[in-house]
Amino acid sequence: MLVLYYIISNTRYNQLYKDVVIKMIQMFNVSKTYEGDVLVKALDDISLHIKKGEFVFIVGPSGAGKSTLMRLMIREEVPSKGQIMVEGRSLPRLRQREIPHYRRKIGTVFQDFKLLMDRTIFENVAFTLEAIETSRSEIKARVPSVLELVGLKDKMSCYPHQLSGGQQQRVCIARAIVNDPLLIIADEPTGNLDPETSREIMNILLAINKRGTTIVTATHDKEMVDLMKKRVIALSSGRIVRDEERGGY
Amino acid sequence: MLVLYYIISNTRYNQLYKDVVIKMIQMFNVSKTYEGDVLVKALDDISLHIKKGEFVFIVGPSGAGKSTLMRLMIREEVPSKGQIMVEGRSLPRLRQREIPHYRRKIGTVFQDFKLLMDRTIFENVAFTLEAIETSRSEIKARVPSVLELVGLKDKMSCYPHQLSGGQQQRVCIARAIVNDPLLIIADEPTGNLDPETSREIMNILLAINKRGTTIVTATHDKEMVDLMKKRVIALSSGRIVRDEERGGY
Amino acid sequence: MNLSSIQYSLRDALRSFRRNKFMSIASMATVAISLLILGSAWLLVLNANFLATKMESELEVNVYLLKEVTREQALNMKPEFEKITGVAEVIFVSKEDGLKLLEDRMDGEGKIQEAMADANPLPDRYRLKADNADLVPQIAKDVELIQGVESVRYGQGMVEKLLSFTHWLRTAGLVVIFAVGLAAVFLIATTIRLTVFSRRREIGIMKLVGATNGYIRRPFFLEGMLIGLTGALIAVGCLHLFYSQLVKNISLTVNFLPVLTDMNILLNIYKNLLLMGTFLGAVGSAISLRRFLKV
Amino acid sequence: MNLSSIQYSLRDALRSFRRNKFMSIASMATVAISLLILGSAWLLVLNANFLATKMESELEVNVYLLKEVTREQALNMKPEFEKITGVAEVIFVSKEDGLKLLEDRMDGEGKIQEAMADANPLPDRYRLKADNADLVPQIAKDVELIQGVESVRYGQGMVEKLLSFTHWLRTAGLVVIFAVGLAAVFLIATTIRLTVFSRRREIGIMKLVGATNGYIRRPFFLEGMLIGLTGALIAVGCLHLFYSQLVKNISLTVNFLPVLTDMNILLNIYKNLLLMGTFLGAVGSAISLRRFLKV
Ligand SMILES: Nc1ncnc2c1ncn2[C@@H]1O[C@H](COP(=O)(O)OP(=O)(O)OP(=O)(O)O)[C@@H](O)[C@H]1O
Ligand SMILES: Nc1ncnc2c1ncn2[C@@H]1O[C@H](COP(=O)(O)OP(=O)(O)OP(=O)(O)O)[C@@H](O)[C@H]1O
Ligand SMILES: [Mg+2]
Ligand SMILES: [Mg+2]
Repeated sequence: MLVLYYIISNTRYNQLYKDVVIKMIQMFNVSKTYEGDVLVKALDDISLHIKKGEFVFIVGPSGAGKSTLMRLMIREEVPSKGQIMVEGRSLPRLRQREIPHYRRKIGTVFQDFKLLMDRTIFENVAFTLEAIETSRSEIKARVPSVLELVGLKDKMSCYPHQLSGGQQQRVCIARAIVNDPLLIIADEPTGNLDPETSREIMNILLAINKRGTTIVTATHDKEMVDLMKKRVIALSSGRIVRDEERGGY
Repeated sequence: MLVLYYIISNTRYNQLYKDVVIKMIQMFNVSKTYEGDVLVKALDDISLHIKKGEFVFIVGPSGAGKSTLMRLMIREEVPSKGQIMVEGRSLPRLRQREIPHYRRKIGTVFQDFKLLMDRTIFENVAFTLEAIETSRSEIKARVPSVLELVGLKDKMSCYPHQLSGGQQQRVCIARAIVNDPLLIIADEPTGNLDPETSREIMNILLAINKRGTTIVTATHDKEMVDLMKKRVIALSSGRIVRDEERGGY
Repeated sequence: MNLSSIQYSLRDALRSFRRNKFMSIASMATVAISLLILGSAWLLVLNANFLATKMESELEVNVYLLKEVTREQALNMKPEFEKITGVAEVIFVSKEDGLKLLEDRMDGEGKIQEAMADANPLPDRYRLKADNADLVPQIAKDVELIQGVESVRYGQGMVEKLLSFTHWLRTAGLVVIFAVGLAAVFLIATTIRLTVFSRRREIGIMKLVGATNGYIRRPFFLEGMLIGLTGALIAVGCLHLFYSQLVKNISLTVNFLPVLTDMNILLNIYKNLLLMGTFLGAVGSAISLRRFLKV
Repeated sequence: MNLSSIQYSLRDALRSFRRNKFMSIASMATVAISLLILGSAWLLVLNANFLATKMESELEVNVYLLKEVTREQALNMKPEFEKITGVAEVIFVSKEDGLKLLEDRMDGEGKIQEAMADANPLPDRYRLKADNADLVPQIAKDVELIQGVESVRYGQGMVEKLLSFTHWLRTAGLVVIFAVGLAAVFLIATTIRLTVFSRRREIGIMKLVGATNGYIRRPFFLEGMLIGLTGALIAVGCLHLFYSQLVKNISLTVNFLPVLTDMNILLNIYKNLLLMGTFLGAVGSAISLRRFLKV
């Protein structure tokens, strides 16, 4: 946990503590339709508000629209209808060149990991830091400590294809938290992990959340959701069917 | 379930019923070391026997060697040491040209799905059937029925990237069961599925197993394992730490 | 391999062509351009050869007879020249004709014919044409032995130069065709390998779900063939267009320049280009696959 | 963009080159071969031009003087010819020299000099060389107006043919260079695009984790540059080797054939090839990236 302290002890967070009630994510009547041979209405008239510092689970059956919701939040997609704001800024209106800067403030765990296959684990995690021009020495300090946190310090010089599924997922988690984001979007971060490791990962997210970072997690892990007693938003066929503070799966 | 009947009602299975005690998979002191910058001992002196018609869960923490074990069974890898036999034939001794024919008798669900990205769902599932020269009409009958079984009949003409994570996983399951294999190797087949869908998939596997197919599944789903009361082999750091008939996670 | 499996392969090949459109078109264009370059080089070399042959065909041996030989004797010598191996044509030029030709050749430098009408210093002569320019020096030697011949001229020096040039040109032409052909093969093979390489993941998956090498290879083979053939067709089409434009242009501006227009030779080049494209596409694909089939 | 970011880009470029070795080497080889073809075509065209110029430089105007002009008057006319625009050199050929030259030219057809020693039918003449072959017909016209000139010969007909041929050759050379250049650009650009295309997945991921377009583009740009430059260096190396071999070969077998050996011209070609390779590699990468950066 000392390591965590190192990563997260950032003045930004102390400040955030004070205005934790401020809105982080706001969605107003958002719909998302994928065009194609058949139109797929992945999200249908979603409105929700997530406050700064919240920890939110998104649950729902396969194909309910959880990943789509998250793709909207990192502006990988834009809504077909409706408005989505993060920290008061409209995402659909973000200009092309502002998008990378927006995404840097978010840590994302992708459902399919999205690791760079021709880079080692170290390089994968370091990539985000390099992109924001972190100094070499800081990268050399930070990356190993996050990798230790997710239990992969000894795999640092491996390539993704040399890792097990769960190890790849943990690399993805390490990459998401390494640059100290304001918001973490994690799409099934424990899908490939055993219950023990899952719990460790959740504890890490919890610790980060305690320091003020907003966390939105899609998950199928019933046990975990029931245990954590956090806000749960349930989707089904693209609609919100349940939104409970301190809910269960 | 009518559909299932259609898929599985095969005389081969009736025959198998009689000699169900015969060994399906035998591993003798198998070790697997991945060469590279650092040697990784993924499996260490594994001996196990799986009988025809058994349903086996492989459990263990992330990186324990579950996927490696399965890769040996489909002869994606050969053991560094030891012998592995399936239906009495030595896999390491299989000649290059026999391998495809061996693999056709196995249905595999890969942890990372391994779908063909430039083919539709229908074409992905049909691929295995086409490779064994199934007639067009039979393919046209079988593929939609398996896809219906996994709840994806309406996504038949989509490409993998147009599907959610769980949907892709179900395509992979459909592909594994479509050609009526003798042995199903499923590497975390429900990692991206919600509990409800997971249960459905497990029921399908169970039904296939009831008709005589041997099933080996790696999983992290504690609840499922506890519920099913099947044989459980627990791995840790490449060694078998537990092997129980009717065990729990 | 039965009918349905061939049908599957064909369908897969066409499907893959459509779905990997960028790759397919890129490699098709590479095939087209490489073969176009090869075809152009080929035509250039053939035309250079053609020109060389034309130049050689204008070589001849001039045989000057002794002054003592009477006109009748001179005319009777013709069969002797015709007997010499390699002689294709024998033309008699009387000294009167010779003087006229000389004056024409001198083109206004003076009225030689008039001035020397009575004292014609020229001898009678024969002009011999050879079957093959290389034989000219030998013919000259043979002619020297004939009685009544005073001297033999065939542009000594110049002819050797010309012959060594045409020989050099032919060798250089072969080298060029060979080198450009190699380059074209390499370019096409590399592109085909790149397109196969970029699909190695798919190939690995196919193997893992039980497809035989043959089954995987066949659509690639067919697709490669399709790409190669289409690329070659485009190349041949463009080449034919360009070349006929060129021929037309030459006939309008420098019509004295001999150009190859023999349709059979052209068709032969086109046929070879088509074969080459198809073969390289198909076999290139099949060979490139090999390293990815070992899963 | 600060120092560390440039360092990162350089390191990434080198790393990617190493780790995507097959792709990198394939595209490097394509660059090399394309530029080699272009370079060869270029040298061929330049040499053809050089030959044409050489042939043109041998053109001259023969000016025959009237019989009535005395030797002294004849010699005094020289400045008049030198005044004419385009005349580079003026040489006087007396009728005695003319007769000797004629006999030499006739090469054994008879002892003209002896036969016509007293009745030399030739006039005195001047040979004029032109600055530029194209001016020859004009010079001939100007000369005709000068008093004492009987007639002017410069190989009428032949010269026009030669000039139209050399003009045609120069145009055709430009067309060839342009076409082969275009083909080379296309081949290189396509290969670079293929290599970038095959890494589109990586590019998408980089965007999703917050890299700016510039940050992603820079290593690709540098890698493209590296590939282009290395490929071009190989091409130039081979080209220089081949060409010097060729020059040596020509000097041994057909040494009368004029070849371009001016090092400055060669260096200029090499420089252009290097620039082209580097530019195409770098800019090709950057442009090919564009469509994948829109995530
Ligand atoms: N790019 C796309 N094109 C077309 N349809 C899509 C695309 N992406 C997703 N879909 C469809 O949108 C719906 C919602 O997908 P989404 O990925 O959001 O589901 P999910 O809730 O994340 O499911 P899972 O739990 O299986 O990951 C699905 O029906 C899916 O098929
Ligand atoms: N190709 C490879 N090269 C080197 N090491 C490898 C390779 N594949 C797997 N490993 C290593 O072997 C060990 C076992 O991996 P394996 O994939 O079998 O784990 P697993 O039990 O399937 O884990 P998970 O539950 O995370 O999927 C891991 O430490 C992994 O890093
Ligand atoms: Mg999802
Ligand atoms: Mg695994």
